[in-house]
Amino acid sequence: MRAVRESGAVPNAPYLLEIKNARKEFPGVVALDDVSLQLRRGTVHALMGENGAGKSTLMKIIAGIYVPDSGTVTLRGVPIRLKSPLDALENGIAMIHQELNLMPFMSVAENIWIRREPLTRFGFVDHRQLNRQTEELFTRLNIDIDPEVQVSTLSVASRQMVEIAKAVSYDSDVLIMDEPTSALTETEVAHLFAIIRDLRSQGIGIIYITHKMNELFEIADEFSVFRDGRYIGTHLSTDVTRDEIIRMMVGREITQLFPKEVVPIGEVVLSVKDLALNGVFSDITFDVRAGEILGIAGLVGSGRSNVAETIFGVTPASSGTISINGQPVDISSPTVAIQHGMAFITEDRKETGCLLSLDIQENMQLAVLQDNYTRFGFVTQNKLSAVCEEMSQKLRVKTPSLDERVENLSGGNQQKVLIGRWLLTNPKILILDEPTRGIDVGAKAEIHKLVTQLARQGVAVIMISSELPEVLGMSDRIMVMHHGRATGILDRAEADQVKIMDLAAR
Amino acid sequence: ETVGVSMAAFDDNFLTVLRNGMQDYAGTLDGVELQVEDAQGDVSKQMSQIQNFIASGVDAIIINAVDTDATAPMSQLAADAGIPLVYVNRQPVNLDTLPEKQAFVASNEVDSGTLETKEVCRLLTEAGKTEASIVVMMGELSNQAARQRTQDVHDVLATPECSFIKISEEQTANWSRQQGADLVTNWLSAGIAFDAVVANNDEMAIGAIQALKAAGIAMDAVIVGGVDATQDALAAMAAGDLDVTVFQNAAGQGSGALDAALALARGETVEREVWIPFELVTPANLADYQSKN
Amino acid sequence: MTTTSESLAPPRVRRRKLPTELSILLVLVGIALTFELLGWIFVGQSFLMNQQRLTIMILQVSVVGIIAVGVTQVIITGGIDLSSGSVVGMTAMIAASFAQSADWARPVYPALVGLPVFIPLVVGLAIGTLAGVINGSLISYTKIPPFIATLGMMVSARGVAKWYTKGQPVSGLTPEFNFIGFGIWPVVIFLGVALIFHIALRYTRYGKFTYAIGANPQAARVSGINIEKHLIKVYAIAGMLAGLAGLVTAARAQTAQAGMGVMYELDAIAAAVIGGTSLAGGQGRITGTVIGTIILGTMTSGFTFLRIDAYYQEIIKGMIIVAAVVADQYRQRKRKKV
Amino acid sequence: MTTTSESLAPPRVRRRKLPTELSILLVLVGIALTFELLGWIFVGQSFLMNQQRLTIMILQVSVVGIIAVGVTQVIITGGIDLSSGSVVGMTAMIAASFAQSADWARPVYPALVGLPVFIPLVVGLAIGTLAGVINGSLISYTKIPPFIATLGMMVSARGVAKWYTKGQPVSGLTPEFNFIGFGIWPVVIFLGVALIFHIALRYTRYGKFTYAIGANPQAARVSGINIEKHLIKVYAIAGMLAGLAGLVTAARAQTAQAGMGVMYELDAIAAAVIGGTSLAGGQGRITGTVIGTIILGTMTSGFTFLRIDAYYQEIIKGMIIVAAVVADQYRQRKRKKV
Ligand SMILES: Nc1ncnc2c1ncn2[C@@H]1O[C@H](COP(=O)(O)OP(=O)(O)OP(=O)(O)O)[C@@H](O)[C@H]1O
Ligand SMILES: Nc1ncnc2c1ncn2[C@@H]1O[C@H](COP(=O)(O)OP(=O)(O)OP(=O)(O)O)[C@@H](O)[C@H]1O
Ligand SMILES: [Mg+2]
Ligand SMILES: [Mg+2]
Repeated sequence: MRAVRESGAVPNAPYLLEIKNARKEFPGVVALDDVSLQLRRGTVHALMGENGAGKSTLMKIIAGIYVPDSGTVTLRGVPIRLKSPLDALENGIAMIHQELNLMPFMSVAENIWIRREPLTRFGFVDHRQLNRQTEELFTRLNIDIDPEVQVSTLSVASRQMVEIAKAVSYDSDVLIMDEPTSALTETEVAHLFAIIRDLRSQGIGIIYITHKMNELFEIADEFSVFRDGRYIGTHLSTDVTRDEIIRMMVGREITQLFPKEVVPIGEVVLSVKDLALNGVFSDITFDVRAGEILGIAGLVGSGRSNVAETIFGVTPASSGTISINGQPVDISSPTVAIQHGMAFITEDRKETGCLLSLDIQENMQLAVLQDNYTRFGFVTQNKLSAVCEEMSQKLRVKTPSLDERVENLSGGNQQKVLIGRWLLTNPKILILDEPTRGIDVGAKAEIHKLVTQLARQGVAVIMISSELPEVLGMSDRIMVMHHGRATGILDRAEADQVKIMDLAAR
Repeated sequence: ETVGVSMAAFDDNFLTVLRNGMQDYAGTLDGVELQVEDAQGDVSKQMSQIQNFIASGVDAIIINAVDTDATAPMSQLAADAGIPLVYVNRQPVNLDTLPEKQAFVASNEVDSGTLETKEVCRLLTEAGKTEASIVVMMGELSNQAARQRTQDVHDVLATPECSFIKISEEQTANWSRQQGADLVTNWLSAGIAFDAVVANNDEMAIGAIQALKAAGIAMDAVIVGGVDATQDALAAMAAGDLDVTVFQNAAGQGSGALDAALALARGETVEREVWIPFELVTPANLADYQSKN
Repeated sequence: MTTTSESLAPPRVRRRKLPTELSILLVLVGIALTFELLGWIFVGQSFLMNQQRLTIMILQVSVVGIIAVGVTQVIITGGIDLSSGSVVGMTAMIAASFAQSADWARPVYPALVGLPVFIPLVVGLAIGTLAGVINGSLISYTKIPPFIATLGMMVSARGVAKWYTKGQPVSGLTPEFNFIGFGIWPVVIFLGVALIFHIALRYTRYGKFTYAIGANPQAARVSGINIEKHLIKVYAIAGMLAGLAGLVTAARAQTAQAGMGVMYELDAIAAAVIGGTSLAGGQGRITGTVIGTIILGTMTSGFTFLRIDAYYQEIIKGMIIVAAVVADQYRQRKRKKV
Repeated sequence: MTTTSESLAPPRVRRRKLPTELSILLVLVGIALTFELLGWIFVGQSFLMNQQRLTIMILQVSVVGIIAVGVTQVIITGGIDLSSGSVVGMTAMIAASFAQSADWARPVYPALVGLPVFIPLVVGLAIGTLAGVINGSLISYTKIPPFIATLGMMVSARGVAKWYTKGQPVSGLTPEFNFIGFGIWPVVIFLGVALIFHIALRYTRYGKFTYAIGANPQAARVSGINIEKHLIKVYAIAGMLAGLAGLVTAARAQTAQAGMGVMYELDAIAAAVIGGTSLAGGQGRITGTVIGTIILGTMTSGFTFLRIDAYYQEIIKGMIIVAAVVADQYRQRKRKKV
């Protein structure tokens, strides 16, 4: 079922894919308003825009997931009407979704080739061939993941790589990548870029969504900017500076991206000694002081998230001690951690963060219901509404109202809601695991400013990030991990990319 | 006239015959309309059905009680609304204190199990046994008839002439043929030997027969007894498999109840208790019953 | 957002959304009006203009309704409670055995007759709660699926009900005990319980935690909620309400029987789901459940009213349950997000 | 961004995992050995060394097993099928009415007696399939929860079963028809069906789609799977198997009754869940379901063998169901990742 013709127009295509005057409305939100976009063969076209600008929505239209309220899609000069993802796939359009979309209890190979499994003569799935062709694909893409393991056992980054491999395996003409690098560290990003360059040279058109400026300059040929569901403009990426793009995106200047302030460092607040979790990590020792930001860097799967989870009591340690203000404490569950003034923004917002079926306020107030905001078990609704409203204004959550279900928010805005949840607790110790994942530049600056402010107020901060510039820009000290061990702790003054990568690969 | 009927259950073979007897009879009467409801074995549902009947303004109500201990509030509801009420088949606990315009039509459950067990006892005696063991298959434990019929077995075996019989097993198969068959197979596999099967109803007795046959046991070696004289049971008896069953005149109860209800609705007086006797069925008198239930 | 540099997010309009129950309420109204219309056509009577019928419509489902209030909370946490019907039978039997009057011939405990009415009431609620605590503890601490834990309780509790008096009904209850099942008392209890838990779910921390656990248990745990403890609470409440339902059932029938409450769990779950509670957890409201319950009652009364043959009643009932939810879904259909 | 050919994931360990069914198989063995032991102590007999008992242990649950094979597939898609027990009753009634022998006194269709045996068989399978297709279509196209769609079918199909002959049983079936319920045929049918769908689930696209939809419907959809069409297939198969179960039940009892199959759906779901199928969807295997089914059968036989009082049987059965799953869970417990 190749491109369904809508009219008798003669294919005479300067563009591989063209969207004209697309409009999409959700109840209460105009996600896209009169948007157009052109994609050429053999180019990487980046989409830029704040959280909620409508990028994902537009891509979902192209991938056959949403039907636009109005507007046309033209593929290879032929107007087409995509009614389902299958339509899109059969027309040579594949997409990597912003949120991971894998079947957790199936193997990597089964996930990649679902619906296209090789069959034996008798119509049964040929598992040997299935695994073989996955190996081949992985070899081509230089990915090292066992095709036979269940996806549920993979780390987020590995899952992201599986998604990438799956999208590539369709051998499509148009490949859409919606923030494919938000869960990746620099090594994999470099790796992904190698893949992209290869695909580009084969004449494939790639639409690439990212919030990371440096990626734009590195990989994109041209880019389009969106703001509030409207199309702002398209430029060659060699023509503009980063500040100009930011201005196009947010409609105002953003002064400083990593507004690190030197603040007086206080007493040791959190002290971790010989912390270990059987078979996952061991020998983790570090201190964090009031006002200090401790960055944790490392490759994917190096165990950074596990350390954070253990400190917060999600997976209690098998040995070692955690002390707060000099007192050894037994953090046996998150409840205990919260009682000791900790807050923890987890890395996987879908799995451990959002209450998707509930509204923004219900999500934001969750961690503070334990204490201040209840009387005789009754929730003091007005007080809570006020603080949640204030927090979401501060974080620039883009939504018509706090009654909106979190499910309907764009990814970045969901992240902001989660950050808001934990900032409301007024923590003494703040643990951030990939806090700016999927967040636009404006909001990122905002979050960095907030973190700095908190540090100034004497909060001890632990920040895990796969974005080296962020770790370097924000941290007072950086702990680097490799295979479940700390390979070194660097001071702000001595740290740079090379040293970190060196320790991370050791 | 409209008569509301609440049956304890629709998927019970015996009650189906009763219900159909009542409906067929109503068909022969001019201007009598029946509204038959299925209480699905639920007391509360039955009470609600009565209230729904009252709200719809029926002329009389016939109840086949799910729980015979729960009839007092039902009588109360009907009496308050001034609507005549007839209990059928199952004896209400408040029989002696039934309000005006209420009656009871049934057979006496004490007889059913007694007739069955006595006949089994007679057959065993006739076979010259001086010691015999039987297995008892009970209906649903929460059901009054199951308890009464089981009690009857015990009572008969307590009499001197039948005291040579011992009960080796007593289990429930929930009135069901399938469960009956499985139960007997489980017994046989446990090496339990018995001379007779005394079942609370025919369905379980047929299940027992099927299991015995499947195990290769000759049917003249074991006496099997049931209650109800359903078509399937009579066929089994004709085939020489079932030895005893007890005929309960279902259709007679049904029409009797309807007559009583209509009479009460017309302001006539009716006996408070109308008894329709149980009758023992054996291969000897089988022919008399084959066209009945 | 053209120029101003300091423009924050656009001003919020606190949209007062129409409650989702509205749509299922419309379904209820639709069903009732259909009966009304058919009534005039076929029976020549009004369906609704009948005090007695309006009462029985709710009265006959109030026991299911009481259970459904508890079951709704369990479902909101993402669980299920199959044991409620059996717990009704079990508590009815046990509580009734402490409520027998002195002049009954064969009491279960001859030494314990004519006790003050609060004793059977407390016993009933305690037994229900205990069953719930067992359910909740199994689910919380052994991590077995709620389906299995409550299925086990369903089978065992029914066994206890039958074993308790070897299947004999427990009758001859004191008038004080029977009073709670008298007249429209069951309706009052049902609506009272619904009101209490409506408030609890919407305005208390208990409610917020219940929704949070259902929406995303992992997130709830990371946010400091003690899921284990909370689940035990929720199942305990569901058990207590099933116990209460057992008391009301026994009082209404003035006897307790081991078979009481069979299949009520399904009716209760159906009422909750018809009322908009999602079996996936995280969504649902007591008001919806109340409406769902009344839909079930309206159907039963409507069938008798229209003198629909019992054989057809079930067939039609199944269809209406489906149609009600389809209609509701259709009205609520938002543009679907993949 | 130094090197490119850096290995990304941690070094892989090729773990050949033991199948998860192993743990539930151990539970089955444990239960059987317990009965064996108790047998020697209290009855002075072996529980297992008895051909007849081993047969009945499976025979008595083979109908539930046939249903459970279909229900397992439904549950893997993340759905549920409450209608299977009622569909058993409905198909038993209707199919049996085409299987009556010429010498039966009161056949349902006097003109249609002594038909060749394939007619009732085809009728039975067709009716079951039809019920399944209706379930699946409702779920796919109206988006109502599977619980409601199949609950509606459960109520309606039972209604049809009762209405079909106004509650009269359908007896006097031809010997050819009865043959499929004779001896260990039900066991053969059960295990045959299990084998077929074990292969279908593991080695065909049908199976992959079934797991994919249950594991993550969004992912399945964006991968181009037509979820609607596939769900209809799965429910149709479940319906067909329920129809087959109805045929076997009627043949085994040599009669059809409207009340056949009541509560079988719960036993079937229990068998699947005990066997490791997750109600959340995406996980489960037919082998596990077969073991789960046999656990149920072993229990029933074991109770009779040990001569446990009927009143205690249910109480204990509930506890064993829970204990079996707890034991399984305990053995399988992996480090929990929040
Ligand atoms: N299913 C939906 N229902 C209601 N509103 C929606 C839905 N999907 C998206 N929206 C809204 O549409 C707008 C655009 O969302 P979209 O996901 O396209 O943003 P985005 O540009 O991809 O943002 P991000 O960078 O955060 O991923 C947002 O305001 C979002 O809240
Ligand atoms: N519960 C668990 N049991 C066993 N292994 C686990 C568990 N959780 C994580 N792991 C493994 O431990 C390693 C470290 O994972 P972790 O998520 O902490 O890494 P990370 O450095 O944060 O990387 P990422 O960027 O993927 O989050 C990974 O290989 C992961 O597969
Ligand atoms: Mg997006
Ligand atoms: Mg991590």
